[in-house]
Amino acid sequence: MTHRNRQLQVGALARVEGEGALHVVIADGRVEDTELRIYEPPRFFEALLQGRAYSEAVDITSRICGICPVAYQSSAWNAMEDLTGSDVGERIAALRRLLYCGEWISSHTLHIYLLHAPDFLGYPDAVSLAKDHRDRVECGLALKKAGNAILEQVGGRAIHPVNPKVGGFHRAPTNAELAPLAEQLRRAADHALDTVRWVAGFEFPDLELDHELLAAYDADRYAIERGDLVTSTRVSFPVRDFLDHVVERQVPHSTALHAQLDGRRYLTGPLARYTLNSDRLSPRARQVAAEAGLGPTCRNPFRSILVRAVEVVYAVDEALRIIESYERPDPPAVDVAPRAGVGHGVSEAPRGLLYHRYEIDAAGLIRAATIIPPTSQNQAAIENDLRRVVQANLTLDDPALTALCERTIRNYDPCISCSAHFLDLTTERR
Amino acid sequence: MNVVLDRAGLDELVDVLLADGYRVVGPTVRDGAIVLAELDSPAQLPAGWGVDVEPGRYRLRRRDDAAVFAHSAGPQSWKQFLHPARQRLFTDDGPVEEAPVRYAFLGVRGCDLAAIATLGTVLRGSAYDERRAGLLVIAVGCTEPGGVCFCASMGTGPAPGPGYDLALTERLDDRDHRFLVETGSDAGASLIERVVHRVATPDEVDDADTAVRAAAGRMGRQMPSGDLRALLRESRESPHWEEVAQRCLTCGNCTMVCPTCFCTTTEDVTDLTGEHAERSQRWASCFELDFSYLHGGSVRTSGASRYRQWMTHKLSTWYDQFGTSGCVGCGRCIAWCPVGIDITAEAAALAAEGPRDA
Amino acid sequence: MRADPMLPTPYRVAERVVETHDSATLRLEPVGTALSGARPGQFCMLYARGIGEVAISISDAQPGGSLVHTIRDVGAVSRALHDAGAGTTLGARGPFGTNWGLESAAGHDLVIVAGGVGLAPLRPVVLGALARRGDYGRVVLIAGARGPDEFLYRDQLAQWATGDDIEVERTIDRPTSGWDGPVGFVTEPLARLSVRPDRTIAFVCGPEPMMRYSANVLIDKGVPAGDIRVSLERNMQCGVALCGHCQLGPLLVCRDGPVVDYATAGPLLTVREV
Amino acid sequence: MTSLAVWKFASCDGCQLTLLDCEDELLTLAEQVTIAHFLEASSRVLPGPYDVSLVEGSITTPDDAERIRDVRAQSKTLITIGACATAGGIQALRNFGDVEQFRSVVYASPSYIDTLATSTPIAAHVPVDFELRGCPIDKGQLLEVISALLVGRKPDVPDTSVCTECKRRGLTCVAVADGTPCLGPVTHAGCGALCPSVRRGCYGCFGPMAGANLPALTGQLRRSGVDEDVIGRMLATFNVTAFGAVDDASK
Ligand SMILES: Cc1cc2nc3c(=O)[nH]c(=O)nc-3n(C[C@H](O)[C@H](O)[C@H](O)COP(=O)(O)OP(=O)(O)OC[C@H]3O[C@@H](n4cnc5c(N)ncnc54)[C@H](O)[C@@H]3O)c2cc1C
Ligand code: SF4
Ligand code: SF4
Ligand code: SF4
Repeated sequence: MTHRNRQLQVGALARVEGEGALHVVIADGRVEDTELRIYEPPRFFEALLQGRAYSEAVDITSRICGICPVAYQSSAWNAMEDLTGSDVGERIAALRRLLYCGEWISSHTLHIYLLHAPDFLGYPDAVSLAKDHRDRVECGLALKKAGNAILEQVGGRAIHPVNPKVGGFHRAPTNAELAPLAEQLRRAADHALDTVRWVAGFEFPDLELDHELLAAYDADRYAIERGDLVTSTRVSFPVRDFLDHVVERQVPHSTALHAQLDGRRYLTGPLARYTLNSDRLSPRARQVAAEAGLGPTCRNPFRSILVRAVEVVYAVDEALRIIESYERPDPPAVDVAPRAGVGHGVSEAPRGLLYHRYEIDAAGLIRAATIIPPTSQNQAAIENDLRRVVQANLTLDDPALTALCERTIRNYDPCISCSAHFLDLTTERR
Repeated sequence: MNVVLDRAGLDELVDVLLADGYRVVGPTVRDGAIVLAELDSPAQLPAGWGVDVEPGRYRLRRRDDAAVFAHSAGPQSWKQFLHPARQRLFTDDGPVEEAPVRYAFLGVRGCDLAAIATLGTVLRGSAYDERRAGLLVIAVGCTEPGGVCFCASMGTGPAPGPGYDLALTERLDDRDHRFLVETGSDAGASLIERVVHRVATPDEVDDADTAVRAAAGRMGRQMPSGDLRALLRESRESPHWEEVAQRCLTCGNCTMVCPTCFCTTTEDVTDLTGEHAERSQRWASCFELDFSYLHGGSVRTSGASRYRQWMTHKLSTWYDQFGTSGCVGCGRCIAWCPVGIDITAEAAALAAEGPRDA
Repeated sequence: MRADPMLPTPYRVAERVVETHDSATLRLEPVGTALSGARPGQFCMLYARGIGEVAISISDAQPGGSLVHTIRDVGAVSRALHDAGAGTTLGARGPFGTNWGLESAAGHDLVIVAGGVGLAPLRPVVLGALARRGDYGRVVLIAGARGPDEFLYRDQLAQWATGDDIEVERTIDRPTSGWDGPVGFVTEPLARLSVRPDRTIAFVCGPEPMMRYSANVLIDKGVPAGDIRVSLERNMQCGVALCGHCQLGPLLVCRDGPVVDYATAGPLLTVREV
Repeated sequence: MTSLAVWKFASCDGCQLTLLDCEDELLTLAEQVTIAHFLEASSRVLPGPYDVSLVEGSITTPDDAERIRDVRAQSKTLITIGACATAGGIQALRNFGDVEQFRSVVYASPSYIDTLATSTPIAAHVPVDFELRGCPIDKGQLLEVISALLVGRKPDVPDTSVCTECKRRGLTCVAVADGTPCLGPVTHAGCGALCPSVRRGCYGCFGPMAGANLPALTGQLRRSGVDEDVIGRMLATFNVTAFGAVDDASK
């Protein structure tokens, strides 16, 4: 076999959320093409939102992704409240942030333990990993469970929470109802710190990416459930200008749309958030990040698992802080009276920025909806990373190279359910 | 001898019960209704709250006084404590032993007191016996019947029948806020001795009696007179069931809120390993399609037959099975039916169809 | 402490006899204390650990504490019971309900009509009558099954058929090669039977329509409804009149049945969906 | 050992995620069954046939219509999990619209996208042995079905109204006490009455219960002042086809 012309085939990419394929063409020892091919069937959410009530977007868009439903819900209510200029007040906002922390903990931990760590340790899945490292996996599951406990207590359900709505919540939990969560989270904090230390011991291939970065920004805290936008070139803009900067286009090989930031390839997600906002992390998160060898920025996508682990520490800290200072909002929601116009909302889904835009008519019905999920924003970056990884590792044999490609993709925890969905790898070496 | 407690005396009574280790269950406001819940303090009583109740509609209302018992039946009944919605019966290790609980029920109305006795007859020989044995009952005479109440026509109220330890009648006027007390047991009598009270004046006793008696005339609903047991028995093939079935959701709410509906389904389950097996039971409803399931299909598939089963059981076949009416007239099934189906109106409709050849 | 009415008593399968392709008879021996006093017509709640519990009739009167039950596999629980091999531990509660009251039929002719697995609860009636043959007049058994291989207790039936103590009529639903006996539902031989209406007690068990038709045939012959005893079936969860599932109008079948005279049962079975 | 496969069609992944959300049971489960095909969780794929297949998602492409036949052929027991698989999901709203127009709303050049005009439940394509309802399914019910299957028990998954669960929890009915529109009386139980527990009306995640009396409920909604359009939208969500079928049958 020559290393100059090769053809690689991978049936289905595993341990990603959704379904897709990867196609790599190598000719004359050069990577000619890398395509992340998304074949998740489209579900036409933007179309089926037309004619629905403004209040329904929260429940409907949640169903785009079972992994990060709170992200969809948050971006939706942010957009609706942007349209009406509603202010839900600090108490409701805090409860929402608590809910979102639950999703970060649960979703990040899912990715770290069940989807990504097996790559670093050479196992096909977490169940096999547990055969040799049961304590480890149990620690991960306990951490994940703590995240889900927040989602269940505050949101009413871990997947597609029922309690949140535009304006706030249907019912706000009492202090007594939140108390057991704090107990569980204090134990989870130890698990979260352990996770960082454990992951820090993994071996990370070298790769330094040069994409533009985009993340939400909040002057007072590490942005999660809302924020303005900031880029690595220190351009900042309000959410309502999002579409002036980000343009989506369709590519032939994918049912997901690809996005560009001011005409350039860019990245959102943990690396972008960390690099742009790490100074806003909690002291404990910053400290453990430093211990784990992370500087104030991180541009190696293989280290994203580490950044996620640090974000979990932060989310646990935040959740505890919020519960400790919780004051039950009464009423649990503010009235949001719809009016005709356009509203924009973003939030930081575990995998990156999630943008919603709605055009509402005078009756409060949605006339048009645009949703830009993180994976379509990141797709160009992922393809670019792949190209560089393959180019740098042409000496590897096909199985090893294929595995490395899959790993590269998993760095992004690409949520194909969101973008449309994922993976099946074909590599052609010509 | 009749005595009187004031509001502070009532609070003291609750505190004494709590201090004695009773789990005091009484009315309190939660999530838009007056529910029955364990009270940590007499301050949780629904002072100043009333309710407006109609078929399929219940609303909390602020009163212009501070009465604590001036409301009619809410979404739950006492059966949730004596006959819980879910009970574990046994595991591989044998029967599930229940730590004995001493409940003190505060604010039991005549209808509900009758229901506790009715359930006692049905569930004799089950764990209900023990739960009931340790029970202390503080009943209340009803002076403020609700829009769907009809205990007077079922003979269970408004004055509570036997079976209580203490019975209170709440009176509020320009002078004071007082509770006329009747004792029904030695336990009740010795409780009263431990709280501040005074002797009731004859006027006060009269006033309380009159108020309770007057309540009988202010019931929002009334069962048609006549032999309901025979009426239902003879109405098995009435076309009226089909008519009710058009409206009935077969949702089962009426049975779940009914203070005497006792039916349960057993669940035998194992865990994933199959190494642990256990049995529990949960409230069932004759409106559930599977309730009458026999191999090959359910006996009662139509909504009409299920509604007929329910109403006939309450008003007629209960006599055959347990010697009394299964309906005590609390009105819960009417209030909490989402479409407001009214058992008294359906009984009247059947009666109006006139005599049939049995 | 009150004995828990829902707690099964352990029994071990001592013997399992295959009856038909989907039915088997189990002889159960108590592991510890035995349930006592089982009478023909009554039933036990048999428990397959972790799978569930169902009502199964007493199908043989046994001295001592052992129980004999014939089970037809129709669903998850009955399958687990049916499949239980010798040595398996099962649970049993009971015996529950009314019985056939065979003694009270002394001095009468007995007409026993069984459809399918309905023969199981009736076998002890036959055995009881044979044991005290002199107490009864004519004894007739009409047993129906879907096919020749679907009869329970085939050897016993054949043996009874050869003697003079009992008249046995077997009928199958549809003609089958190798079967030269009567074909048709049990109501056909029953209709041909000449009975002394005032001196006959009938015992009927089988699918509900079969019991209705049989009772009607007997009533047409002048047998009073009160002298026709049927065994009823309703969904049963507890067996002890606590769960409410087995209601049939005024009856709690587990307590007031399963054996009920047709004067009581008739009006309930002829109205739809009671 | 029983082999378990998990398959995905058009869906949000939430139902299969429910399996991974069984934090306390996941490792035990992995000891009781061989997880033979579960792409979201494992890159190890064992060949069929499979004893039990859990199928998530609806059929929306010609390829998927083929693939589900293949899955059926390889599976002894096929269990559909969730509203997408049992009723077509929220994406079945397209069945009532113009899919060409849908495509053009989402994609500038719709010709790239190969999609059917309908989103259909699995049972419309192949026989299904058991259906687990919900958007998403309930974790407890999922474990119950798997545990029951492993020992040969009938799963305890009652097909009654959400109201029965609501009442067993001792909740106050939001329809009666708050005047909130609630689909509980016609909706299949299973969630444990989540919405009423947060004082919200049930929005029908589990689809219609057996014998749901839809006209009686819509009548009640109308009488309490809910607009016809709103009623239409209440029923047109994750189980739009299933509620639609009940509605049609009642006409
Ligand atoms: C008094 C009485 C005596 C019986 N005697 C016998 C007997 O001797 N031999 C025999 O094979 N069968 C007998 N049966 C019928 C037997 O109980 C059912 O076949 C059995 O319950 C089916 O349960 P399953 O779980 O296998 O089936 P499924 O169809 O899966 O039933 C599920 C559940 O429904 C209920 N159920 C279903 N069918 C019946 C039924 N026919 N009767 C009562 N409950 C039912 C049970 O709770 C059962 O667990 C008797 C029934 C009764 C009421
Ligand atoms: S009315 Fe129905 S649920 Fe209530 S006790 Fe009777 S049979 Fe049981
Ligand atoms: S009568 Fe009312 S509460 Fe009862 S089942 Fe019918 S609709 Fe539900
Ligand atoms: S709140 Fe909804 S689910 Fe609960 S009882 Fe009322 S109608 Fe039924």
